[in-house]
Amino acid sequence: MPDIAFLALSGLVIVSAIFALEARELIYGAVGLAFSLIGVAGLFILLGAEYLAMFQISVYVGAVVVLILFTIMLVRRESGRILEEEEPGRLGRAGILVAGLVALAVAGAVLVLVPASLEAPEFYRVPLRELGRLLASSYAIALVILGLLVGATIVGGLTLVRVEREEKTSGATQ
Amino acid sequence: MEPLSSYIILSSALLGIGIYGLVSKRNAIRLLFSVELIVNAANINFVAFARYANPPMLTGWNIVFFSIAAAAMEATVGLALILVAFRLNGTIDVRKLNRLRG
Amino acid sequence: MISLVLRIITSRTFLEIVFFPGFLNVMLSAALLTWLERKVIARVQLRIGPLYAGISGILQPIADGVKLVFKEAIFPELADMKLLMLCALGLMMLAFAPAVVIPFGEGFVIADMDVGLVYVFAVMSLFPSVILLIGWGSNSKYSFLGGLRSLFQQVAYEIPMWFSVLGIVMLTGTLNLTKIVEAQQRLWFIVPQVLGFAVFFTAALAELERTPFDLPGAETELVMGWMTELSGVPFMLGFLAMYTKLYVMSALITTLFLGGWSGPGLLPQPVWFLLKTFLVASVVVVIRGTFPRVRVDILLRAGWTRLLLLALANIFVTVALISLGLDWVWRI
Amino acid sequence: MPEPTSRSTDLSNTLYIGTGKSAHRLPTTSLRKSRMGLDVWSLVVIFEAVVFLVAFPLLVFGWLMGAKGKNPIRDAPFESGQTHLGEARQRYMMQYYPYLIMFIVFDVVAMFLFTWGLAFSSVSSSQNYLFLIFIAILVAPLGYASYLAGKRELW
Repeated sequence: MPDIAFLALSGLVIVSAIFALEARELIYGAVGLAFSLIGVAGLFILLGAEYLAMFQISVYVGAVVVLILFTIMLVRRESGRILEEEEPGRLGRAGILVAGLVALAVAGAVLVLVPASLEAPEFYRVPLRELGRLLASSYAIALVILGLLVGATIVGGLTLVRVEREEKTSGATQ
Repeated sequence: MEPLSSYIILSSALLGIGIYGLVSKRNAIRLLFSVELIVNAANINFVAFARYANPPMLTGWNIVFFSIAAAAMEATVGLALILVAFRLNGTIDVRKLNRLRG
Repeated sequence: MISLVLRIITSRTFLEIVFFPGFLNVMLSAALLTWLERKVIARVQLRIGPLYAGISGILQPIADGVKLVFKEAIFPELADMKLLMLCALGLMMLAFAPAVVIPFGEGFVIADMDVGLVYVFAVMSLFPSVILLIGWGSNSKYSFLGGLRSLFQQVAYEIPMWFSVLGIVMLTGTLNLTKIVEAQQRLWFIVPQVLGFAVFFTAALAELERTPFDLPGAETELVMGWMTELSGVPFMLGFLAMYTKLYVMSALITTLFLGGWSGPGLLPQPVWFLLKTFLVASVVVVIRGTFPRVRVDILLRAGWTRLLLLALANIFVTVALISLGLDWVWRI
Repeated sequence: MPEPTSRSTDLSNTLYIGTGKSAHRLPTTSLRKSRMGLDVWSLVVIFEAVVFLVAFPLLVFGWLMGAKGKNPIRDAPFESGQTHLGEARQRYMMQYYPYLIMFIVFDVVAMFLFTWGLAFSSVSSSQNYLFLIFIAILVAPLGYASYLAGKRELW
């Protein structure tokens, strides 16, 4: 049973990741990305990290993908065609080559370095309370830094998107 | 229960796809997709290794917490940057965004 | 082989999934809610409402469904037909998904999961993107504007909603909805969490695109909002999805704040639960009959400032409650 | 009032037999057998499959039954009876972009706060104050954003 689930989820992740990069319309690409991220959340569930999977879905699929979709809808020419000037061919082949080499190298290195048989318990769910307790005690500094990051993101993002009155373009408002 | 190696192979494949996108795509939003895929490949590895330790380590999960949070912030600012670049230049093709002045 | 199929079909799990807490229950309740809404609104406006199909028109939803199935699905030119169909299907599946974790009675729950509450919110957070895609794919101004409004509205009210239930999570120390109901055996959460309840209910109205927050589907401005260009079966799925969402949201309010299945032992637990749920749903419907609509910028600003601040205040109230040592009431 | 469920780390769902107060719980091993060896997430998947198996044939059926054919007037986007003008997918509502940014940020914050809420009674009060300060810090950027979004013409 978990075998089927794992195979199906990994197939979903890989196929929709490729679709996200190769789909002609950028909107479809974003949908593909959403499915890929949902697949990753499914893998988290298989690994026993349910809360993390929910975190992944609500933050990535529920928030980041929405922002991506909205930005794609803003970043277009009036003609309705998505801005996309791909040139397949040399660059694509080079990309495949580089990516394959890197992936092989990483997989090989990790597989060689990791002991072949790890004794993992068959069933395991992350104890939720323990997660929160750790976050509040051992990771307190990380949490404070996260708070700073949050503040910086808000202020930075708002300042970036803000348009001064004189240089605002016709399409950008309303 | 899957062996750990299958998760590693999967995440390496995802990493490969992400790097392929980074190398060969020219649209800034697609580059952002690639970055997200790479981050997710790393997250899969974190969770898998945390799960396969005996006893399972919560550290891996906590790191993924912060990783997802940081990636979300990164995507937010990245998209805002793309929007500004589009507004100033009328394109989000990274080859054409080679002016350093606003 | 046949005996195996028979055993699966007659197993309790399968029956639960297909019939009572599962699919048919949710679908029929959503259909009943469409009838209830038309009837209640009609009474508010001194009309009679559906009358002819069945006793006082109770079979009207079924008649509507049959009609819509046989109608042609018209898609405007340049509209993305495949995307629209896929989104209608996805909307339906998303709307049904939270019903899995809601306990309709002691043991009447399909998946009693430990992260139930967060699961519901995670599923709910997927709605805006699907609706935005429908608005985009329709290639119609009304649809697109409706989709954008829906996106901003749901996004703005999701956060206060999450923050408003944090008090309950702090009091019970669990995200499991069954355990949250069990914690309310002595006192319902609407009493200590009245602020949270107010925020949650308001946010739920906005999430459901209900009056006074029905801007995405404002008939007088946007015809039908993002559903303008849907017709035939896709329209039926979208419409059913919205009413399913109403049902599920009412059930969630019942579970979280109104004690879930608990009630005097005169009636079975699921009956109590359904009674409370339909009561909440009819309050939502009556509100539609009485309130005017708000403006979009006021809506967004109110969501992000007033409601969020109220939700944060609720958290501090809960902290005070626990510091005073009053949380023994809800310890399981 | 039922007794607290044992917080088992493995399969943490419990099965109730009967509906009344006298319900007794089975240990997790027999639970798995009676649920046909399925855990909660498989049940979610099966439920969604049931929804799909009802909705998808309906779509196909409706597509088969409905009339087909092209008609430029009927296929035009609905604009209250007028001839449709211009592009449908224009760039509206740029004004509210900051709210989206706020949403992502607060989404993350909310999920962190849920873990804190779960652990609230089991961590010391000084660590709880850390989180309360964390919340309080976030009010300032929130105010900044709502101030900016209120000034319509700047966006």
